[in-house]
Amino acid sequence: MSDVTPTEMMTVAASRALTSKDVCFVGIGAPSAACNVARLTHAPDITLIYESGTIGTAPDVLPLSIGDGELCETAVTTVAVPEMFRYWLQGGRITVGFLGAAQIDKFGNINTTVIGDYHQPKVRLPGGGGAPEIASSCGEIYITLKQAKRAMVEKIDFFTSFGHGEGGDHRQRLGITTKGPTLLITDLAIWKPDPETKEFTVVSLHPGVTRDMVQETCGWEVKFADNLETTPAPSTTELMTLRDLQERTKRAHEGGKAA
Amino acid sequence: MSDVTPTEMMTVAASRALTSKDVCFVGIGAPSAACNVARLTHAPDITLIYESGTIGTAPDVLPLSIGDGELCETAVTTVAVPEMFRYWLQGGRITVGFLGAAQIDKFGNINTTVIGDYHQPKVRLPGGGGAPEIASSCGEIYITLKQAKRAMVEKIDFFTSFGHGEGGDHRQRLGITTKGPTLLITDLAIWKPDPETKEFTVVSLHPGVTRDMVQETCGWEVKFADNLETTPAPSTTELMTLRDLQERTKRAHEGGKAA
Amino acid sequence: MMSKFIPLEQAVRENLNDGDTVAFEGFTHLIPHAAGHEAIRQGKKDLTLIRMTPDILYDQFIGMGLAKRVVFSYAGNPGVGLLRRMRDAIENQYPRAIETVEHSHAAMANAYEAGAAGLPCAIFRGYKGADLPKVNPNIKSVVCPFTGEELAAVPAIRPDVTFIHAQKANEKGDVLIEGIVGVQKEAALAARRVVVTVEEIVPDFKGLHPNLTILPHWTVTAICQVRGGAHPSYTHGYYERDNATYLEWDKVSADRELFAKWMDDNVLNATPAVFAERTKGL
Amino acid sequence: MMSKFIPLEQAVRENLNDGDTVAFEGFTHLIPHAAGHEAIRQGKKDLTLIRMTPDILYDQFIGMGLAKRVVFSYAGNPGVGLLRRMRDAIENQYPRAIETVEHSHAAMANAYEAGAAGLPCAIFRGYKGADLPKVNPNIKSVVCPFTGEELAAVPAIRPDVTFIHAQKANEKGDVLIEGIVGVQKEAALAARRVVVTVEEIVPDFKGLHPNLTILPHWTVTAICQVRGGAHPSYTHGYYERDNATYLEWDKVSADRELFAKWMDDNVLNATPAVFAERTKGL
Repeated sequence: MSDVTPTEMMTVAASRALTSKDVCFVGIGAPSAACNVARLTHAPDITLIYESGTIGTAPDVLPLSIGDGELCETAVTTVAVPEMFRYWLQGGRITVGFLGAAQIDKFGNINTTVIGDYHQPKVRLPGGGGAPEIASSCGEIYITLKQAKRAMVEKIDFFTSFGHGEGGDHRQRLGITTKGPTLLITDLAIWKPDPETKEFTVVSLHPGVTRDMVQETCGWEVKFADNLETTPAPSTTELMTLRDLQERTKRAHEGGKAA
Repeated sequence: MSDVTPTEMMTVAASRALTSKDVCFVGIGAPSAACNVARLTHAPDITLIYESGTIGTAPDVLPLSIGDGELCETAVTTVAVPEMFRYWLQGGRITVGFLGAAQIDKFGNINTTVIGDYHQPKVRLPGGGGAPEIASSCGEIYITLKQAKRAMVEKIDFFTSFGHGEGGDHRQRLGITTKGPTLLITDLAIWKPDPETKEFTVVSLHPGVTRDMVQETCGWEVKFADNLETTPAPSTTELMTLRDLQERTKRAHEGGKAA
Repeated sequence: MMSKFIPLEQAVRENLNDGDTVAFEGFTHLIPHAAGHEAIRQGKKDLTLIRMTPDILYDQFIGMGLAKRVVFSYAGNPGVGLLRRMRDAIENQYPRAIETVEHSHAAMANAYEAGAAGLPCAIFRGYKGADLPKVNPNIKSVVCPFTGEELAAVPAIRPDVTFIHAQKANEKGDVLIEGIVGVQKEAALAARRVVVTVEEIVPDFKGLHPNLTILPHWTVTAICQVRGGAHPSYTHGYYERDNATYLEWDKVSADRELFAKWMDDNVLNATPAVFAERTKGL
Repeated sequence: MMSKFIPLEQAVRENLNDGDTVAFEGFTHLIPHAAGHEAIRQGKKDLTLIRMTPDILYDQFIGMGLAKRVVFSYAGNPGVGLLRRMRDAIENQYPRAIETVEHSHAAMANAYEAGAAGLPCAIFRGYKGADLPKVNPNIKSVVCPFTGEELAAVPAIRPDVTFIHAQKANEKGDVLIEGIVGVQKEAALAARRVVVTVEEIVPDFKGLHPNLTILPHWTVTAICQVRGGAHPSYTHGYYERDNATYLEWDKVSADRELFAKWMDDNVLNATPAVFAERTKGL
């Protein structure tokens, strides 16, 4: 399918990382689309959890917020928010936390708080929400974002959530026992951390993407794996599932008040 | 009514201490009977809470345990036990905690744990259950027990729950901000703590009871108030309400398995 | 403390004072917009606003210059983007400077829970490697006396008053919340005073499930019936989230004058009664 | 971890080992008697038994000499009196000595909650002036870093395995509990393995309330259908508490030989199937 957009490729590639055995804490936006495409294709038994307290939800359209009514209506159960963060996230029951990012560095540290100084910010971003503890309590973290030099930077302005810190065993040194970021899916490539340094390394380029295109949209010097692969293009099923989902979603969100 | 038993007098006297404004944490046994007689007579809007998580319950028969099904069926709401102890008891929402006792001293300290040494007990009693925190978190504590020298002792074997300690301002010295025991209702008399020493003092004798009868069944030297009163005898309504309740209860508990 | 069924105007006037610490809670679902608008109309000011997700309601308070301090964990328009009035206040001190006290969701949820539980603080496993503890002096730590593990600690949240929206009250004044219950029970039980707007008042809750989230009447200060009172948030079982309005807010809030006019038209010159109209057909 | 629908005999054999720390929880309601009897029949021994209210089920374990240690907060036959087998063990080391670790209800509830929340300890305002901290070294304290208040601290409860009884499972293995919910959700989520006996297995939970207490299938190790499996405790919506049996226990447990015979007749030579019979007509 020649008309696949980079964002669609990103979302489909991200969806493939998930399995029916996963219990996934879902962030809004690209993560939510990827998780639901996975659920609607190869991972029908995946458990999707949104921080509003909905556990095992199966929405027909993507929620605009993390607390849309359909998440509750289709959930196995809905719990209070303190319970969500205590029993389910902190309790170590989530296998994958799926995060987006405004700024990220090569070690998977994320900033969604401020651009510039915290007290005198150039841009005040929304902040972390659940991310600081999602990043430390989930078994592992998948990150998805569109590549851009201002988004993929050598040094982030604020550690909203901790990835691999300065790399190596920095997580262990802080007493964190979970794996942290193990996968980065952008609109151009799939990245995995180097086993030793923990620096994100490109392991697969999406179809039609060159090394230069990846480097030109990334603020640090990109490392590529020796056995660099090409990401399989979205299958018809994957693409149709994603597009149908987004079309349903668009209709639902723009509907608003009935005429 | 000449055929009133001392236990009936005790229960009715205890019920009179409660009002429709009270939110009462109810212990099983005599406290439960008193609280429900109050609800069925002069305090219809009293909120009764049992530690099983039932809030605002109105059982038709007295529960045998603190978790009988009828408590839940007639409750305004039922919450989990951790919530009960965190939001409702520790949260400071209970006006009156109503406790029974195996052993009590003149300062309202209660033992329901052991007779003898803790590690080599002569008699192992059930223990505190909710009492240690009921005693410190409720606005005030009412205690009810039948008088006996082995029950009302100079020195209790174990502080299951703290009353006024050594008396005076001992509660404040431990950082406890609630009033503690403010009322002791026995089968012979009504006792209140001396404003200064906090020693329980007899303020009212039940009909037909003498000072000697109180002293003979108490292990410490009893103090009597200057203006000692006589407890009004149970009214017909009070007595009939209590007896009907106990009759219904007896039938319900002995029923067990249907023939 | 018996519940009082009173008009929203009176409930806000009697229970919210200038300078108060106040939570208008609701986690996407059941956000008490009508109560917030009434507070804005009454010009309650110098407020410390507490809310996990300040959302467009606090964007409105901040844009009107009524907030002194905001305690929060996610200052976005959920699924849409930034809160532009809040940004303007933080970046340009317009219309006034505001103080921010920023936490993670886990911290806020635990802090409300501790407030409801009557504790002075909450402990949890959080903020590992994150920068917030460097900029928020209210994030400290305690050491587990059994394992030696260092745990994050935050002070309990204890609002002067909490406003929430709920599905139903019964005639005794008990309040029922269902669906996505969020942190409203905790926010209510943590507060000195609690004002609840409800969609409807029913005779009793007979036949309902024993484990529903209910605030007994003696925990609630005032109850005000306001149909549609959560709009553009939603009330499970009554009307859906008006996502189009959330998307529209991104444009309204981007411009100071457009914002001012919108507030004039939709808040300052409106009444709680308009909410019923706004939710018709949703 | 997918749920497994297996016979109770197999679930106990596979999930409970000699020497384990185990909780059979249920707060008056939903006490998993059938599961406990199966464990007794299989002679599982040297157990550390955890339970807020040991009740007659743990009296039976203790009387059979299977308990090494009991962690508890109220060791009575609720509303009836003492646990006579437990007394005999503590006072006379019959049939063996047991170690006791005694708490208050608040401490146990908080410790289960901390276990479910993955924390190493719980803090609460408790034990003020009480003697238990003098005899239980597992009661310590922490100081609130904001107010300086000293709070009680207890270690989280983390059983090797928790057994609970519930109303229903669906075919995916999700489990539903309603009525007096007690600490079972916390006891289950705090444990490494979870075995649930249920009254019935239904196709799905469609149409049920969204906020019911449910353990998703991936939190449950094994599910066993045992009708009447809580008797003489009760299952809300299925059968009532058999208070007469609780009263009778006071006599049975008062005598060592009567107890032994009762256990022979009603436990050792019985099967889980007898529970359905025992609850007929209740």
